[in-house]
Amino acid sequence: MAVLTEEQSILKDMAGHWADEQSPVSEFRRLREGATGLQRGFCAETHGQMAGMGWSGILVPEALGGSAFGYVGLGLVLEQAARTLTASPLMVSAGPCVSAVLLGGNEPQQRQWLPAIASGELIAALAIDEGPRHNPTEIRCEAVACDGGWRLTGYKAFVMEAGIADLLIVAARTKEGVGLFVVPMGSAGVTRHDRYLVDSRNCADIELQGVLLPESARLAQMPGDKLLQRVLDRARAVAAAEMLGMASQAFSITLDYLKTREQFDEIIARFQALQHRMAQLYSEIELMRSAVEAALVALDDYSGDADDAAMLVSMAKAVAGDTLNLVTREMVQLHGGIGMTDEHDAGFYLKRARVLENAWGNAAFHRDRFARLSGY
Amino acid sequence: MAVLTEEQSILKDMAGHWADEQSPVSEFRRLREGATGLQRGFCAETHGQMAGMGWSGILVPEALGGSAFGYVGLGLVLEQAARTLTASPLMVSAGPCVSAVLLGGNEPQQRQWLPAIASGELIAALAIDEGPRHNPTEIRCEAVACDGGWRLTGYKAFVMEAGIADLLIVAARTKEGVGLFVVPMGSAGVTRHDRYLVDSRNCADIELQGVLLPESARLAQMPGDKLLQRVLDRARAVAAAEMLGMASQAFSITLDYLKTREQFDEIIARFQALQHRMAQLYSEIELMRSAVEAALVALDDYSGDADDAAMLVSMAKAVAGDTLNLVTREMVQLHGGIGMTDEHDAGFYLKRARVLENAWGNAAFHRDRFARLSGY
Amino acid sequence: MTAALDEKQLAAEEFRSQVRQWIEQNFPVSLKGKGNAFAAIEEGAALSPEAQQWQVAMGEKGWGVPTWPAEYGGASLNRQQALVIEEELARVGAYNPIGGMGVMMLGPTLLEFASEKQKRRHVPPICRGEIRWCQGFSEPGAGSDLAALKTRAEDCGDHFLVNGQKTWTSGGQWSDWCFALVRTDTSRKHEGISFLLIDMRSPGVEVRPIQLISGASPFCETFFTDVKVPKENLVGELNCGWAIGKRLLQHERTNLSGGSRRGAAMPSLSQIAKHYIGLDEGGRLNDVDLRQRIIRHEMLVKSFRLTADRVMADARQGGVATASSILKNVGARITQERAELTLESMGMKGLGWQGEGFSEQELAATRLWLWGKAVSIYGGSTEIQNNVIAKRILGMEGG
Amino acid sequence: MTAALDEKQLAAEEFRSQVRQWIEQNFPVSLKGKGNAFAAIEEGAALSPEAQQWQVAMGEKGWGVPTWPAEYGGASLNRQQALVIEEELARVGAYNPIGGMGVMMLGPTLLEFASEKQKRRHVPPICRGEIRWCQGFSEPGAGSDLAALKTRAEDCGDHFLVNGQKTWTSGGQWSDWCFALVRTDTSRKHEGISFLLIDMRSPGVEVRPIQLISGASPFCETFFTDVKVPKENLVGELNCGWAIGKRLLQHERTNLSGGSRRGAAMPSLSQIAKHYIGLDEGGRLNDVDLRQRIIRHEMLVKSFRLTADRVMADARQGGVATASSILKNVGARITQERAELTLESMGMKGLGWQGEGFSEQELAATRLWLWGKAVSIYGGSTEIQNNVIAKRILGMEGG
Repeated sequence: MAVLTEEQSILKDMAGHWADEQSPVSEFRRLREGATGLQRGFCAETHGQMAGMGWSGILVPEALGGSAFGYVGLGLVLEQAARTLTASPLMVSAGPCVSAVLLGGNEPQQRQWLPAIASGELIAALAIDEGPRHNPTEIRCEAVACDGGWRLTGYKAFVMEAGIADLLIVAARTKEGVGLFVVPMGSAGVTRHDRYLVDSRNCADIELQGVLLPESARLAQMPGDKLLQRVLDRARAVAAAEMLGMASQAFSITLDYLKTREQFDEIIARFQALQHRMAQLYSEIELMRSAVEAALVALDDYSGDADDAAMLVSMAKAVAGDTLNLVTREMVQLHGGIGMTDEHDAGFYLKRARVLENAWGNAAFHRDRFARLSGY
Repeated sequence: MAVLTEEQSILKDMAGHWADEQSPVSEFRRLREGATGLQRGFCAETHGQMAGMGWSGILVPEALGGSAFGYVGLGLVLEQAARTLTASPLMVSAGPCVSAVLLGGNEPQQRQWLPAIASGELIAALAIDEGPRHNPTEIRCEAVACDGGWRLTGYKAFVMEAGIADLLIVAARTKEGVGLFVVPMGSAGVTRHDRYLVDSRNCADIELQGVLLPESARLAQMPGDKLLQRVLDRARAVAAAEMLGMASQAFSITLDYLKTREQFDEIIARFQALQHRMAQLYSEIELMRSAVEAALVALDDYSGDADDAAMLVSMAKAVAGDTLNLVTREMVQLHGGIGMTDEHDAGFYLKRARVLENAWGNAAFHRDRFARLSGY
Repeated sequence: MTAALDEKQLAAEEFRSQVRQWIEQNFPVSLKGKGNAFAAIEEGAALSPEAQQWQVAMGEKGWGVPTWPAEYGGASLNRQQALVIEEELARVGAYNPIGGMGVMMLGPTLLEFASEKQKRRHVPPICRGEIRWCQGFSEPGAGSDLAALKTRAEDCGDHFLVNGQKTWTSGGQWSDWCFALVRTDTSRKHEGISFLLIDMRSPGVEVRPIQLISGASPFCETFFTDVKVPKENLVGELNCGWAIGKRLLQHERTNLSGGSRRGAAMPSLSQIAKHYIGLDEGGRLNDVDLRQRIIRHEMLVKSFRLTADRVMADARQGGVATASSILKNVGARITQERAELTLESMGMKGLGWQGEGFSEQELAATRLWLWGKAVSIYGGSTEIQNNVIAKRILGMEGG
Repeated sequence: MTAALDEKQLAAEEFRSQVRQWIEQNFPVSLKGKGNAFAAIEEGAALSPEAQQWQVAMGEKGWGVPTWPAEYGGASLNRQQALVIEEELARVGAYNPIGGMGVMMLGPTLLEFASEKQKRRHVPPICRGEIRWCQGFSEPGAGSDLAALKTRAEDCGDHFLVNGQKTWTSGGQWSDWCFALVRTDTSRKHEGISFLLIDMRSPGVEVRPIQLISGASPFCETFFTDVKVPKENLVGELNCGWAIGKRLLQHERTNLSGGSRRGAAMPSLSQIAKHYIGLDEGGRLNDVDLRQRIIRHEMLVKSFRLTADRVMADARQGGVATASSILKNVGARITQERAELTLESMGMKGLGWQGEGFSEQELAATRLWLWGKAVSIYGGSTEIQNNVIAKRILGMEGG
């Protein structure tokens, strides 16, 4: 982080200590053996602790029960928590779901939802995509106006944390474009289908069969597609922060291993070919850090020049995707056989990495978007 | 080369010995200081020697004064000659220009041109592109039928060996598509403009201002575009053979240097980071060799399944381009400072490499073509 | 000469039709299309009666290892004939049921180094697919640096007493025998190693499967505690096992590189990508970034196959065997690149672990992706192969 | 606190308007837009009268090196103020005429290590751009392994007698002075090196330009034959020159990495590519393969600039100086990648050597491409920087 304010430094240290002490990777391993089905990859206690420290309300204004630390603040916490693969829904609930209500909700809507999300009482999930590949320009889920309210019909696929969410932010096509709707999970017509992904985290598909919602369910303060794009950019930047935490930790673990493993009567960290690979990897992670931090800063500074922030976000997600992909591959390779075993943590980083790489657009998607925004 | 026939082995050895003895890189260096303008990069004596050994007629049938050794044979000779950067027009004259007359010419046309090209008496050049980037689908040079003959008007850019060519094979648009025409350099209306490229080899632009040609100038045995594509593929495969010779020689020179250069009281070939880079480079060159040889074999076996040969050629040119690019960059880098000096040969390989990479489609062009031919 | 050629051709055609006929008579149609790459990973499962029958038939014919000497259970055929068998099997969707480490590694090694008695005892069951062999080379402290192995084999007169721990014993839990490198002299490194055949049912052998990140457990840790191994199970001279082991690893590398034929039946990467992504109006894959990387990959695959063919042709003429290091590395790179690109094409569908919502192929893709991370590690890691290339082929000594 | 802030802001605005006014009054308009990167390579040319005048004006003001102490010819300004000057110069297309090795490398080193007398003598002319310095470090046998240098400086009482050969002396042919590393003790490697200032007009100094592959000759071989150098020209203690030299190289690396500002005026790579290639109907560059590589490159450039800013901000707070190795390597990679991609965009037009048919920019692109191959070699090659990163930052000792 370029230069942190004192408050940010404290936040970061706190999150780092907490992750090391309360949420080491062994916690995730334990969780993986435990909760199944729609509860998979969720630990109420961990969630409670994180909410207790105010992290579920980092984006929420103080007046609504949050701490208003902004995207840089949220990024710091999630980066630290992701270092140890903390399984927490905050990446979506406290991130883009809060953003959606903040950017698209009027005052009553904000008062209705944000305090409960900030306290951790409600968990929200973001339901945009309808297939295995990110494609926000092809939303087929439909919202039809009826009786002073809305009727939603459609299918949402691979919704992270949807199994344990109380609330969904759903993208649906209206006559005017694509709108975002707040859908309580208990609404009639909502069905969940468990998705067991390689990262053993929480994920589900959502079926919406004529779900009836009041007019107040619609977040309409910003015109349709625009709101969707803004919310997605926030989802991407926050995911990139988690990816940064994972990449730097995967690198550290690998570096430590190289310094202890002996072959040919020598610590293998002494082999020049490995030294040069690690040096390059280190440089890549430094570049990744700069890209991710710049995106978070741009979102905090956001004042209308949306394309500029959008470009930085696409760059961050693309660079984060490529770098994390490389780091996790090298992590397994440089560990050799032990890295292939389930007993070792390397596999966890590898598996979770690919899910985050895919979330809300992979590197290829964001390279294309970056170029389009640049006019080529 | 997979398995050579005895004749091919002899041809290869002969070319290799000749290049080492009669045409070492120092000959090219000497030539660079000498001939200028339209004569740049041409040595009549070298050309005479090569023609004397029958290499200008390798593709030509025996009945017409050639040796009919095919593309594999021509590739073997040019690979060896290119190892030492022999400046010779045979890559175009004895390659695709002969192909054009062979594939597109009727018997009288073949008798008219091939014996003279085979003997080295006539040098031919291939004039297809009209701008700095390969673009065979946009030929604007026009051929209009008139008085039982043709009238050509247009501009051809960066025609290799055109400065010293006696004959041009020109692609021009007719009513039926794109045709190939044999244009003697002395024809009225033909003007040459010298192009001084980084490789110090022969190159010129050609202006065609209402050049009048007899009907017999048109190579019409194969319909227009098809002939052009076939001829281009032969130009590409033969260029790839030269690139193969350059890459393997650049690699050898570098390997030898690493085995003699000392730093930190050690032969730098002993540094593991360099060892691994050289190992990878070596593997890349092996793959390149397979790709190039397969394309040449496919052209010799050519029996109608043109797409298959076309795919192998595009693959060869793409792989050759990428590999030679990498090898020449590594050549300079691994030589360190000395590789940056004009006194050293590394720069020659680097400069010539980029010209050949660009010739008749760079790697990007051929990747695209390969995929289109594969249906994606 | 033309006459001789014609005769040769006639004989070849005759041979092909015999093979075709035999396969038609013996291959159970129900097995058509079985025996893919993934099944090879999970070898634990018992054979169906049809599969059993097919194995016996091929074993009796010696066609599982057609080029091996007939006296030891092969068919003494030449390479061209072996290729004909391969082609005819592929033609009807049949597979070669004789495989495993015995065929790929131990058999050729025994034929080269073992005594007549050892060959007669151990090679025929390999040819019939009756005995499963596993490899006891790696140890926790001896991976890339294999010669650092510590498992002791103490000379006790008529037998060796083996103590120690091996790891990455492939298929240890379902193997009958193990070929192992053991230490018979602690005073020297490479020159203190012997090559020993160990019956896995001997008292004191204990096997613990290792669970991999892919969820499968194709490898084991194997513990030897006072295991008695008869002296007759020593292959080659005492303390001369290193050379035998190295030679065996060369066979492993050649096999691991995937050769040129395997996987020909798999859909191409571009087909998979087209299925999941579709084409744009211009006829290009609707993800140009991925498309360009797929093109590079498909060119790499094609160049690799051509190179493998070239190496094989060279080898027939006595060319460099060290090319196996290049093939091993490029083969590993291709396997892993293909898996990553497949996953990327499938999006979230390529990341399923189990349960509904994923096709069998999709779930298999995920597992293969994870499993594939091993191919650049086992059989001599990519790093080790690079050392070999640099030192043995390029002569960059030292380091 | 708010009041203090306001006051600070007022002072800053006042400063900016003074700077702006002074530049307007002193910068010759005819020089607008001059002083680009390529000119810096060919420093041999004589200055025009306007350029001379501008140099004198900036030199007197001390604004060429605004943060250096005023007593030695700088302006004792802080970084914010220096940035203001930079910005105001850029605003009107003016350049900083004070540069070269004296400013980039020797000045900071002298300020840190030299005696008061040496500083008073050598720093002010650097600030005024009066003296051109060259670097005498590398030797034919001492490139990456710089400490292997052999040029002897023999102690002869009141002077050293210097004998030996340096190479890669940048701008040796048009330099007035040379800062050199010389051997003053042959019995030890690093501890036998001293840092010496040598007047290039001394008898016995001979300079031979080295022609590079780009055609330019910005470097020389420099031969020293019985050159007398007064003892007062020794910087630091005898045999303690290695630490000084290393420190100087750190300044070099930081400068060579290109920093975040330079090159901002150059057209972006995507603009160049658009000019030569155009867009397709979908609005994408009409060469998707190249497009995807350009995107990666532009992201790399942006990430690099952000990283350079971050490192600078860190450094202000006393962060790691070793980051310079990362910046040096990534900066070199960017320079070379940009040059290659520029050439590829231009097709054959990017491969012109001279003569008609090429624009000035096209010919410059070719030369810059060739010249750029040096940036990963000089100032500590990429390989050496990787060693530094691995050992000093990552603690992977040994090897």
